Amino acid sequence: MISLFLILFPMAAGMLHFFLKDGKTARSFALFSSLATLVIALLGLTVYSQPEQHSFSRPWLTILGSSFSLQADGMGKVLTLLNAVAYPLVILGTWQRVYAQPGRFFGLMLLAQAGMMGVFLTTDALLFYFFWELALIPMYFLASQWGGERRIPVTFKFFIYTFAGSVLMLAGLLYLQTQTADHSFSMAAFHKLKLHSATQLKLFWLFFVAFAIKMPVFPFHTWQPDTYEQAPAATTMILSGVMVKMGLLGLARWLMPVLPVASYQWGDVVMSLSVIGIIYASLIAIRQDDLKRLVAYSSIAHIGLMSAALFAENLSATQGVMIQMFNHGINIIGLWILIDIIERRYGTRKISELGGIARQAPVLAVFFVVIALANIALPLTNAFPGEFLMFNGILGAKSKYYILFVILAGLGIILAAVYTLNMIRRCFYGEPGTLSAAGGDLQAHEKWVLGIIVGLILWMGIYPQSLLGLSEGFSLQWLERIDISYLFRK
Amino acid sequence: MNALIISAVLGVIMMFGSTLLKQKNSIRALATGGMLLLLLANLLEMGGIRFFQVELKGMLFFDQFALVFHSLLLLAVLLYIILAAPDMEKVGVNYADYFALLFFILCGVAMVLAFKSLLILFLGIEIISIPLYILTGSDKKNLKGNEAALKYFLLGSFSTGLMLMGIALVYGARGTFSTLANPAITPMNLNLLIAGMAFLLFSMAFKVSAAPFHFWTPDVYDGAPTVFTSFMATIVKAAVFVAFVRLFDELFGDFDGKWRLWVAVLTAVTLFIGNITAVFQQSVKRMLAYSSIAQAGFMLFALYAMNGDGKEGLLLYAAAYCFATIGIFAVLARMKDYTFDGFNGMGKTRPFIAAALAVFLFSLAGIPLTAGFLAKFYMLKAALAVPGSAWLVLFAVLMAAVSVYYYFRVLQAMYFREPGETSHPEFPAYFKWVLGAMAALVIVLGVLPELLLGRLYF
Amino acid sequence: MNNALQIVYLIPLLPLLGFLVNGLGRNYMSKTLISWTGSGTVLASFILSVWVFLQVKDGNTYVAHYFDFIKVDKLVIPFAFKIDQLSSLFLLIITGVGFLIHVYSASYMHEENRGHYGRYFSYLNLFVFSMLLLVMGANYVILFIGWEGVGLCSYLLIGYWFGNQSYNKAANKAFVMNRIGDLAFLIAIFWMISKAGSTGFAEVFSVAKGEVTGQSFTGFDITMITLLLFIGATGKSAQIPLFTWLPDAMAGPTPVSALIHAATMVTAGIYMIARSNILYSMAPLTMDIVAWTGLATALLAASIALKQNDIKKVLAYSTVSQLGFMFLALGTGAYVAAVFHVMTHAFFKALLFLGSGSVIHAMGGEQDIRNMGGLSKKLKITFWTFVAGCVAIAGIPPFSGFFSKDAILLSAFEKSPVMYGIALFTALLTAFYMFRLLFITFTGKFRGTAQQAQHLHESPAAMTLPLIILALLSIAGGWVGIPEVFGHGLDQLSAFLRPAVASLPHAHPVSHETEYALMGVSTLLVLVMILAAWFMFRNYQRKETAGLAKWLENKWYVDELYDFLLVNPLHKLGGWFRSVADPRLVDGLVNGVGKAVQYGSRQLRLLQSGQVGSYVLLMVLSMVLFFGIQFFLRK
Amino acid sequence: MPVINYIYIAIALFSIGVVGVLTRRNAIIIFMCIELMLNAVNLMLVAFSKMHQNAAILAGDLAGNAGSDGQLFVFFIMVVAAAEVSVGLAIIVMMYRNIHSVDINFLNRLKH
Amino acid sequence: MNIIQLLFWFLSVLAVFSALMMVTSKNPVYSVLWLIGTFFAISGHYILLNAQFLAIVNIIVYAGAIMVLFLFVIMLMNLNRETEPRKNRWLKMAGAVAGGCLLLVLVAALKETAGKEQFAMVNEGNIGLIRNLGKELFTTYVVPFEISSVLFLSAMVGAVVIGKKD
Repeated sequence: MISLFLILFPMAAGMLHFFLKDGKTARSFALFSSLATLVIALLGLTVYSQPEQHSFSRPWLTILGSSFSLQADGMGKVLTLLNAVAYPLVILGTWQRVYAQPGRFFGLMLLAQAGMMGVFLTTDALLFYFFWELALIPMYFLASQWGGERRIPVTFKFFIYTFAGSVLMLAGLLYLQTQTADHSFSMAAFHKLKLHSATQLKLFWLFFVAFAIKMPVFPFHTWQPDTYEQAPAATTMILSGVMVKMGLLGLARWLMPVLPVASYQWGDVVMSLSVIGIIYASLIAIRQDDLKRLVAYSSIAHIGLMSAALFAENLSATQGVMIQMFNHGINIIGLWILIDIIERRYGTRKISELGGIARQAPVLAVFFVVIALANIALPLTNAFPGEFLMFNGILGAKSKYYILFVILAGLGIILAAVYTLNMIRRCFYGEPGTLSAAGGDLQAHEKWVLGIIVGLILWMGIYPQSLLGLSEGFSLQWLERIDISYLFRK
Repeated sequence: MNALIISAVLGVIMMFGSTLLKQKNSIRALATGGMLLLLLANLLEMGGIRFFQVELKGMLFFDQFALVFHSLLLLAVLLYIILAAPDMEKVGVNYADYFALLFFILCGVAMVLAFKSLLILFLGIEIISIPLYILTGSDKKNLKGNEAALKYFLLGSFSTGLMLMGIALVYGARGTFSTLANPAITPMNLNLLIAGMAFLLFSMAFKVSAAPFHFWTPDVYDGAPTVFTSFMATIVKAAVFVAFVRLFDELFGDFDGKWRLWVAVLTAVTLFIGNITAVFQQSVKRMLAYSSIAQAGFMLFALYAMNGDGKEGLLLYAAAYCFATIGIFAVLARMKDYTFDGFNGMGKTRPFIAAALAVFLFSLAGIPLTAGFLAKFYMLKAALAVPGSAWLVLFAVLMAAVSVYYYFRVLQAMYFREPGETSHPEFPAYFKWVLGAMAALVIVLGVLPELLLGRLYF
Repeated sequence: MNNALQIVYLIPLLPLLGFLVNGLGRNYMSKTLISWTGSGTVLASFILSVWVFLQVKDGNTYVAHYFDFIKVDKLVIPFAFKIDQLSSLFLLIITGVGFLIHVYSASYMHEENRGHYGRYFSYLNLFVFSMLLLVMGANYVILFIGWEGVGLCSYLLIGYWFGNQSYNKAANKAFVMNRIGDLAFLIAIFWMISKAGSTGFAEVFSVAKGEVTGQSFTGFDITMITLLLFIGATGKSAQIPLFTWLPDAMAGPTPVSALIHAATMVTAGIYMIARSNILYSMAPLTMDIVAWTGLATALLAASIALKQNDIKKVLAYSTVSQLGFMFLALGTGAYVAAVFHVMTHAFFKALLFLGSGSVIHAMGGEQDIRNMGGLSKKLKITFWTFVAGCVAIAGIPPFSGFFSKDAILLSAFEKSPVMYGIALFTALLTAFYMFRLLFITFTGKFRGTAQQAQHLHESPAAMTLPLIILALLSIAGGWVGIPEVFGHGLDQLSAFLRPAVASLPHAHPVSHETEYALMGVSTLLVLVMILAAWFMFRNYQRKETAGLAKWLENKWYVDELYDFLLVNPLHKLGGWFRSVADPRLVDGLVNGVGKAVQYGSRQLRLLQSGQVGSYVLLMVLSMVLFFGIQFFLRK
Repeated sequence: MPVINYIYIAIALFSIGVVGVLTRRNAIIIFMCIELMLNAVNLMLVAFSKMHQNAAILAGDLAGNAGSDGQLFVFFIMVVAAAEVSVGLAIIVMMYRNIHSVDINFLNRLKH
Repeated sequence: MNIIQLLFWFLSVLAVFSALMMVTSKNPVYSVLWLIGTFFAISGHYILLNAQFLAIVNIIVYAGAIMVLFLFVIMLMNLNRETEPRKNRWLKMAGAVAGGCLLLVLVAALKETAGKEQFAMVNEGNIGLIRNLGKELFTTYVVPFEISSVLFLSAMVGAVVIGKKD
């Protein structure tokens, strides 16, 4: 029931929001309901951690071979936790933003949360597709209605692009369903499929393109910087912190175990794309002048590493991806909150117009430095164990080119240091610019949010085992599913 | 049969209504009441209660599928009449006559849904077509309407010629017009049959506006009074689709090797032309015309697949498509500005209407949890059952992605742009209710399709 | 088992506490309290270290396992500390020298305002913490955590005066260059994991020694791992090719330079290789590379140091050069000598840096030695301690530098006379530039402004006291490792370290006579160089440089070379990606699809000509096409 | 008479009708051409009807009405054609009243 | 070649020739007249095929009623050779070629069909007589017959709607 509540609660709360007119009420209610969701998620991990609490199944659309089935496995738990943690942080982090039609804004936000919860939890392919779109459409509306100047064309492109990917996935799901023994959309039936490798090789791309657009992986990323730049801050946080994980989850849950042979065969190609993306995005990030775009590109690089690691197909990499999904979400939300604060205080996101903020706002600077360094995986911050395991996994990949991948991806680490430090240097250090002389330091609620984020960063950095343990069972099972060594034994 | 006879009678009543009833409200009430009666009669027939004992001589047969489909269409017409009746007043003076013509068309609709003889098919299609020519031209002073009527008439007659040629050739091969008979086809007759099938394919493709026989569609839909465009783009098209599928299923079901590829080509071309051309349109009405071509492309999958899924899908598709399109057209008919900009800011000025429109557009674009999604889903699923259809399905989903582009332009205008100078019309309360009900219906069908599909086999 | 060493976790924890207290409470605490917290925690650690050292000296080593940091299936990376001879020695150096630097800083940084003062001390404490983590880690991952930690702290401290963008750039450079090395380190760790399934020192070494059944390293594995580790070390310990950050790191406050250069950070590479000596001993190729790289770095840095005019830059290059020596020692198998040199170097380099700090302090921030001169009169303590440092680094017996450097030279000689020759030449250069520095700074006439002359004064006791202590250590620090030739049992250091680090025995040990001869030659030559420096720079006058000197002054243009080869191309590539590839090519393709659809739409709608005739024509043509294909082609 | 001859004539007339539709611009003439097409179909249907009667008789069914449906169909076609003509001419007249022309190319406001 | 064949060919040539003249005549009135000629030829065929009822109906309904209606309209509009719109020569060519191609492919498609072997009963058989057809019409075909009344009604209403002056 926990998993059902995790979806229903935000959904119901989101619907309610449409009737709220007052901005403050809507905001407080949104915070309250997101906290309640977090409590539900935490209860699910602690008090009600029995397996039966985490699965739920009712017949629905039976004539299509579908059912309303939810099941929180390790990955699901990690991601729902991220989703539940992210929302209060985001809402509190953007507490001072004033929105036109606030009820609608928060309503859509919570609907998106429900959609993402569904994506993370469902074990039915059709339901997965439903939730996939349910998460996407509120995001489109949010970005398009409350976004920046160029929001309409930019988010439209984002929407069409993602939608195009998802319909390809739909075609793939449909095809798979016709191939299953009992014409069912259930994950179990998909896992039982033993498709011919030639078929798998073709089908693979239907799914991969959909997920690659979502993550995004080079060269499917071009919607992303624009969208992040134009979307309202809270939406961007959710988009990059939580939503991109949908793509990774898709790869891990709906692509690789279903088409293991193709995943193995195309693994090199995917990993190549991913590492190219790492270098490419990092190099672009070095030359960015807009903070949002810089972080957007850095996110592409980080996601690239995760997708590469997923295709390394071993335990270390998989576990790395699992915890990194959570940690990347926390870090990037922290960064967005900081950038939002900077934008609100100083009225610009242009790095060239900022400078010397550390003098004006030392607390802000400290938080920024800590979170930015966490983002580049400094040891004892949360990203380090994840990246460590992922790199270790890539080096242990079955691919012939693993060493090349590791080195290229490793260059990404170096470049990440370059752009992150440059960003810090140009925004925070030096003498204050004319603009940065204006703003003040953090306010109490901002300190709280950032404090929590930093706390999470350190906790996960020092004791990553708390997440690793959560997903270990899943990762082991997963590896068994994608194992195709039986093909070689012949 | 209940509905067929009653609609004929209602047509006659409305015909006299024009002379007897002077109050427009009473005409409207009469039509609405008649529609209700019609729907009721049909539902009763579904329940086994037949008002008229007519010896049909194997000309017509109302099976469950036809009845369910007919009920669905009648429901759509009922909603259509409630929504659009006031707009018909604006078209011309012959208010009651329009209703009469509509009822006559329903007569034809009943026929094409249940035909068992090519003669009935032919007559049914003509009974549908001839009033439509008139309705298209009913705004007599409007040159666009005139043009549309003439084009529709000339091209329609031409396609009638094609259809008759097809029927004649098929008759030559089979020796009978009945679709029930199953005469042996000698190899020598086969050529006749295929030639006949080809002509039937062309003419039916014309009627459902499948490319490359679609050319009349945008012009006629655009030129005709919007209320009637709505009717012909939905009810009529859906009915003809059933006829199309029935015809090929019953007559040429054994020869699917001969036509399936052609239907595939037709589908692909229709999807392509419909979707791609719609992208550049400036008028929402004309965009909807092209979109109806695109939607026809999807419905052609039912023909292509020719299996149970396809037929169920067609039913669902018809429901999704009819409700959504009728709803949009009903709003459009009251708009002053038919361009996309005309919808600017409607989300703020008319939130309820905009929300309903959004649901309709979602459905048309095939967004999940609307009937439109499940309908498309069914179609693709049906098509996938045919070996070697993967390319077509892929092409279709890509085109569906293209369709999002033009449907969402309306959404964008409504929600993301500021209201322009032209104000949006006021919508009366009942209009909102009906529109809301239709939107709810679209969603309910998208969530619980069993409600409709379950009727097919109880 | 209850081991007295269980409490070692306190050693790093105390500075960490200091960091937290100073960092979080810096706006609420007085400066005195801050400096007391900062220094006190390190002092406590030092005392504990001494205690630990004594324990270890009694043969008690300990591995403390706290919790599993990362546990994935069979790969377990515990958060564990290992206390043995090597680490206990380093603990002493770090906390000891670190403490002195803290004390010194308390006075040196006194003019900073409270917030920055607290920040400074918290950074220092964090630095010490990271370094302690580095040397105490029982596996490569914990070592790596400390490794990156010191990188971070050096970044923070170099950029301490963040108002100055060139300082910040230097900080960035330090961090990035370290990261390059770190990447290699990481890959080495992964390599170990893939072969040995563990990162613990004990486990990896026993696999390397072939003591574990089922797991083994091939020669290639070991060579690669050691090479990668060495690349990591070049970053941290500023060797070719990653040395350019260190001189730039002078941007930080002078005590920081002392901390980075003397006690911590740069010696991390030496520590790591000494720690991995078992692996290195099995990889002769790597050893050669290490030796030659060290030698080349030593020579290069020494040559640059000849012509530098910034007091701290000279010391910086001297550090690079000395580190080169240490690598030479490592590469020739003289691990103990390397560690020995780390120790002595920690003393005299800390002394020299703090001394230079004192000078800078006195000069009101002036660092250019061309503007100094004749300071010996005013800064007596500073001068004499500085002299002690110079003599120690130049390698004159019985000062500490002599013993450690001599051990290295000897090892080089045993390896190859060519190496010895170059190393000796470098050592002479060292003596030369150090005394050049000494003479230019402290002798002759004062060349600064009148205001500076007025300001000149000896530093307060908090600064001079560490100088004196360090000077004593520089003098006497070498006596723990007096070569065996002078008497059996004098080389206590080797004896102490033997359980953890044992130098490779050489194939052809030199005779005692040769050893004496070598010592004599080197000492003599060094004295000659000092005299030369005395004559040349006793009364220094500023003059323009040209030719080779120009090259030296500009550090062989290595920075420019890197800019030209790597930085600029990457920068340009990034720019091209940003402004051309991404918007035009990749996004262009995406938009192109959209545009193609739009274009297609515009063209396709022309089919809808509005003419009935053309509609019918198209319909008829498609019919003809159909019949043509159906009846003629599809037969 | 072999049925093929009738088929040839019918399709010849049908094609002439099509050609007429394609080559003329006068709406009335075009409509007439369509009527010609319908007549071609009628002729074909009658020929087939007689063919089927012939076949039935050859098969021994002497008394049956085999083939009469074809002729009845022709009758219905004529009925429909008459209805269509009334509507069609009404539309053409309506157009003529508005623009004083029966040229189909004259009206092309609806395009693209 | 017996008289029937002779008649057949004569009627066929007449029908095709008239049809061609109908299509090519510049003057709409001539077109109507040529079309009536075609209808007569076709009626002749009907008689040959012993389909007297259809022959009569064809003449009465088509030639008599429909074509007269056409003629009325043409004369009402005073259409003649001068007012006749001309199509672009190339478009005409294209149209003719397309139509010709259609003829070609249809002939090619249908030349190998049952029609080659089977024969239409010429000048005999009584199914085409009024009595037979009437019987069929009012028994088996009574439903479509009744329904066609709806068609007429709608056409009637339509003609009123369109034709009535507002």
